[in-house]
Amino acid sequence: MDLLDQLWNGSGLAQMTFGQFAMILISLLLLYLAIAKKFEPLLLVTIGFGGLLSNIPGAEIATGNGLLHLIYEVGIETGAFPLIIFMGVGALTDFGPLLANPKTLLLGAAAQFGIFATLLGALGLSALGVMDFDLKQAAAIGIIGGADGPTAIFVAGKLAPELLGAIAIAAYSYMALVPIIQPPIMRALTTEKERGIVMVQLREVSTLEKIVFPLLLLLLVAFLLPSAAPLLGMFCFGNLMRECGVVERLAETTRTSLINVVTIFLGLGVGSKLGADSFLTAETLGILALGMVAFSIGTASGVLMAKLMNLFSANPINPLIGAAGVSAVPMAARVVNKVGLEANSQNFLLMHAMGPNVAGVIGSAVAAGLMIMITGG
Amino acid sequence: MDLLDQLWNGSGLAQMTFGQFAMILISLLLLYLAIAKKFEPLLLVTIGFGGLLSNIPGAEIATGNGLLHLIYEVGIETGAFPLIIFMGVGALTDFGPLLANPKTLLLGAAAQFGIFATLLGALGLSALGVMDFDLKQAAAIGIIGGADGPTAIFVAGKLAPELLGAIAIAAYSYMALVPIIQPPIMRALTTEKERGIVMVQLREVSTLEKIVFPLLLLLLVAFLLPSAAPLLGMFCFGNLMRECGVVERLAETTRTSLINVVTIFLGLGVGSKLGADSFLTAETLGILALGMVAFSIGTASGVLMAKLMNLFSANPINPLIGAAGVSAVPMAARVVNKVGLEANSQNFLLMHAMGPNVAGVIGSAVAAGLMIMITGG
Amino acid sequence: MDLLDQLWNGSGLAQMTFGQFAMILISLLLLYLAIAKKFEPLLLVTIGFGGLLSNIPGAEIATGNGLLHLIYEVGIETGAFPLIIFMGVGALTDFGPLLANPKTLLLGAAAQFGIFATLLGALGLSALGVMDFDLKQAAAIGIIGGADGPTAIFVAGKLAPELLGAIAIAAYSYMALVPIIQPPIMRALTTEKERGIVMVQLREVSTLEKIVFPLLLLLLVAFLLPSAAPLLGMFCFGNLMRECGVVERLAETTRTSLINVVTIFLGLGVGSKLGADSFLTAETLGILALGMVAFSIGTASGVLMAKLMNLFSANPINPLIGAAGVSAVPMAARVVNKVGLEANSQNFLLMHAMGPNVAGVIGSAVAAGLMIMITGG
Amino acid sequence: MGGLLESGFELMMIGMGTVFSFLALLVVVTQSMSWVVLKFGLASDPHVANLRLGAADKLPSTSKQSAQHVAAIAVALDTHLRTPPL
Amino acid sequence: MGGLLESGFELMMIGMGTVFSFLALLVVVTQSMSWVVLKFGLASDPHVANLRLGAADKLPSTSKQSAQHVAAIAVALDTHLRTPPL
Amino acid sequence: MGGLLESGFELMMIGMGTVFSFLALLVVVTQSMSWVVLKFGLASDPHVANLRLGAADKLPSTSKQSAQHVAAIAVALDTHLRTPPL
Ligand code: NA
Ligand code: NA
Ligand code: NA
Repeated sequence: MDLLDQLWNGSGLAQMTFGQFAMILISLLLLYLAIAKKFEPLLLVTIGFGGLLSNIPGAEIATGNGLLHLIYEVGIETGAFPLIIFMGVGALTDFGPLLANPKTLLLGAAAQFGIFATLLGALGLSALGVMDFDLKQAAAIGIIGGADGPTAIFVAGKLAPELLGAIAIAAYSYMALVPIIQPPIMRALTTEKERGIVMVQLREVSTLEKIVFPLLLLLLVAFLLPSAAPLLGMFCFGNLMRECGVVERLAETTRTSLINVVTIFLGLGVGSKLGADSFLTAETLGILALGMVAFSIGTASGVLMAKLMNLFSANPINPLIGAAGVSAVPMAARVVNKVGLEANSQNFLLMHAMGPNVAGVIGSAVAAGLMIMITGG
Repeated sequence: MDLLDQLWNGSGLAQMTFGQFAMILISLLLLYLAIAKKFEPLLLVTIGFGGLLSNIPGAEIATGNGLLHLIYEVGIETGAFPLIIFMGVGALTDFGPLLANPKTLLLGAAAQFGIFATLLGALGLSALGVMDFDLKQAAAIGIIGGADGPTAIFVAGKLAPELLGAIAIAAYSYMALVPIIQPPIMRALTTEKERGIVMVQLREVSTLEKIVFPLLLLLLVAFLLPSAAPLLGMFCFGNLMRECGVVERLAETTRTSLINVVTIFLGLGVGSKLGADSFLTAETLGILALGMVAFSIGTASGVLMAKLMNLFSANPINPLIGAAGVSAVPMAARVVNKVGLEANSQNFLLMHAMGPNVAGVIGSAVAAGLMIMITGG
Repeated sequence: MDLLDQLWNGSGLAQMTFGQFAMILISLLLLYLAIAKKFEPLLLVTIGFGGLLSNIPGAEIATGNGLLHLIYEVGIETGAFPLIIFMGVGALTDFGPLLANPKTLLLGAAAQFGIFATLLGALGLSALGVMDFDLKQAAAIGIIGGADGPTAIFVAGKLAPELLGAIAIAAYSYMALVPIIQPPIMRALTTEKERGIVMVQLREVSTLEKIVFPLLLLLLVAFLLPSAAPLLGMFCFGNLMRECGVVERLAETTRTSLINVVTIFLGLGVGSKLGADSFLTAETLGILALGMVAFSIGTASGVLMAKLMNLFSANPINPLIGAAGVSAVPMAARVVNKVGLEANSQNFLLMHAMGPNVAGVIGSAVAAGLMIMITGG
Repeated sequence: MGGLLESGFELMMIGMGTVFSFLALLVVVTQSMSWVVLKFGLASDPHVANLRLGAADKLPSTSKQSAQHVAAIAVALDTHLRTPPL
Repeated sequence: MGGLLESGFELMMIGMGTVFSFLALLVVVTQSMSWVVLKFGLASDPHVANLRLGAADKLPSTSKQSAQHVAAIAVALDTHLRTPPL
Repeated sequence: MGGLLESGFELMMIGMGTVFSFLALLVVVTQSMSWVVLKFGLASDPHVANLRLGAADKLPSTSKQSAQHVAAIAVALDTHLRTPPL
């Protein structure tokens, strides 16, 4: 019968490619890691499910007028969703620890070395003929080392949308793996005694300082590096709403309903880039490998910078907090706290690590702005 | 004076057609039923008010660049709003009762007979020359029998947008009338003794089962009926967010702010299809009549299926719960509970009816996917 | 080195114009007034920050595919955001005091004289050759006198988008200055004895009256002035959701998450019109001056109308409440309360002022509809 | 120039006339509505309250059912009622 | 006309067949899944609870740290945990 | 190939230079800001608190008004204040 034929031809069994089947397994793996292992669940549940939907043959959810493709066009291609998330993160971020000890900004700077080393690595692989990344693609891959999801997605959307799926997966996977990737590096580069350093308690920071800081940061961006203004502008806007005390209802919605809704759609939109055709390539393997390198170099750079600063600092700095400079907020700061407690069970580094942690967000946004300006995003 | 003329010519009194006047009365009636009689108020308040706005002459709210028309284009023509609502419903749905007694899925299958009988009825009326529905239109009308608003709107938007207003009104009106339509049919097809059957208590369902179920359902859809993937995919996504336990903040927003906002705009967008020109036609009467038939047949099929299953089942099934298979969540399950209590005042069927109730959602989404695939949506 | 050149050329220092620098200072001033002085913070924080972002040279946030420009196109050019805000305001408005004393609607009518006098003033300045406003622009400027932000933005978006930034800034600035602008006018036009008039307590208003009122208002609009239907329709819809009692979850979301999200984006979108090129013009000064005139005349008209009504009214009306007729909800009502307490420390006028206060919202929406219809928006 | 001022003046007259007429009519209509509501006792609190009784309140209540049963059903219903209709 | 009715009838047959087959298969698959979960004790409450243990729960707990310290860290963590990961 | 690597190396130099310069400048600017705030006592808690006083707090308070009145006005204001400005 005609209709039965049509039914069979329309079924997944008749249409599914091996690539789609593999991607369904990979998506299920992401969901497993997110749910059973708590790997960045807010993003990996949504991205993973988006990946599932995108690989259902014939459903056309991630192409044409399919919902996920529309979400991608509206929210990611325009850059709107990562920027709104950044606003929400701003409304969630407390700059207090950073303001109490501004020098930790330098740790956030050092950790960005992971970004540029990875960029160079990607170009090196291309020079060797192993991969074939151009400058824009290499820059987008490097930003994985920034350990900020929205920054990575924003940059990839501008510079290398064809790699967006792989870059997002790499970024969130390694952010989830921070508790596994970072500790060995941190231990290798420090002595037990250094890890046991107790830092002086942070001072109280006034409300006025917290209100002025996001404006100062934005003005500096405006005068020196305007290409970082979309990312850092929305971040500062969210933070100003949080701190200024007169728009609490807006700040509250920004850090709850709004960021939640956009996270759902961002995840689905990124998931729409997990189609077998574009994801199952050698480039993806290269990106995953390079991303791991980026995280490791960033961690090492942060720790080494802290040791360097310690040579000149009146108040001792525990070099572990340098590792938080990669960002991966708040996981990296928690890892610092944990490793610190191993060396000295009375040494709570969490608050001290929060400074470099948010500094890393600023640092990678600065690097992102620069990349976009120079490679012409 | 010129301006006075312009004022008069621009007034509603000068421009209103009889059709618009009639539609304003119908919209007010919908609002009355929603507010005073509690007929599906979440939808009938918003649709009714959208209908009011759409029939204000010269205001052009539901055409061109008018807000309601933009809402329609952005959210309904694309299918986005019904799909997001489905995600929200997923985040609200507890599959526990269904998992405790999976056989009740068959009741949700049987009740979909209302859909196909109505499709045949619509084509029959056309064959007789009473109406003039083509296959796509007949399929869209049939889905009213699925007793799921978002499914009906999604299918109508794909297959017969010109009938969307009438189909949505019919679907929600009959869902509201479930307490009136279903009981006589349920009583006619069962004996007092059957209605008094007490079912064995449902077992506890583990969290893991609840997490795996939406994934299983989606995989089955992917392999067998991809055309149902948009609807069931979003439904399963919402449910997974609900059950997986690691993205509670996303699930919470999905089932509150997000579903509420989209419900408001979905209602207004559907209301934009209540313009007199498109609504006041013979087709609308036909659709209303066919919708009633669909509900009745679906109810009867569910009850009869339950009686049939009882012949083979170890544990007795109260045939009333078959009526919940049409979906109309949660009203139909409540009606089952009420009719059951009439026969046996100690017989609480609510939980038992929730299985077929959500099975009906799955069943009509499957039917919808099939219709869209075969009639080429 | 090439890259260093590129870095310098891309910097704000190299690119910033004097106008942009001036606008950054103005934006910071708006933020200062909003945060330190509580001038309409919900709008001035968001608009001010939008202004900052829009004047960062080379960032292109407010042009082309920049986020703020996209927000402007999607939400303000279409009129969607002001209308959604109006829906939210409807969901926040209690018509009880107005229903208890409907005659205060006339105070809301009288205060709209500020709108039309300002329109005439704008045309007068053009006739004198001081400014160069056409009829549409003059109408848009006049609406500042309506003291309703969303109405002013909606009308400006339709009639004079090139003036939107200046009009919005003027509207919100003067709404913020209501406690400074209004009291002298109120005192000048009333005697101490008049200001001390104690009004009879308002009666309780039934739920049914509150449900029917928004529908009555909408029907009157539909029959008499359809061009006011978008604004008043959404306002009535929000209010019906609030009062009808059956869609509380929708009303709650409308007056919290939804209005908050849209307020943020409305503010940023308006801020995108604060680019130096379009804002730093003589027209802006003219608009600011005319806006002040509009507020003053509106206040005076309301007070005088109240005195006039007092000649015919059985129950005495405190003429101060006429000043609340400009709307500027809820600030103007609070100012009335404050000035009233100065004259009679036992005289709480707040509830009495809320009637004309919301009447002013209706009045200016009616005026807005008329303007749009006649000047062909 | 004069023409512009003139049409501005005309617009002012028509405008204020319209605003006043509209709101004056609204006064009358509102007062009439309230009169009807109060006259026919439609606003009596019990009635209004009734108007707000939802389906949930019409659930069966038989004298024999144990408190336990009632509690069980209440929990079930509560969970269930959170689901907005599809 | 007849053709339309005929294809409608065919669609009904195929449609009900598909719906029934699909849901019947779902019954089997679901029952199998539950059987596996229950058989292998995957649903034991401790296990399920374990499954839900977040990173926060794995934080170090040394016997020497004072209650004060624990409280301080708890407050800091709580504030911090509100930040969703970037 | 070599050209690509070279421009990558250049980008790395410029990039790390920019990131470090920018954040180092931010350190200086932030420390200066904090110094000014603390030096001129702008951060004193009363002041900061003042900064946050809203219009509502400036409402009249006369010694004669009865507690009842105050309560009534508080309720009214509270209801009213929920309305964000138009
Ligand atoms: Na970073
Ligand atoms: Na159904
Ligand atoms: Na007004």
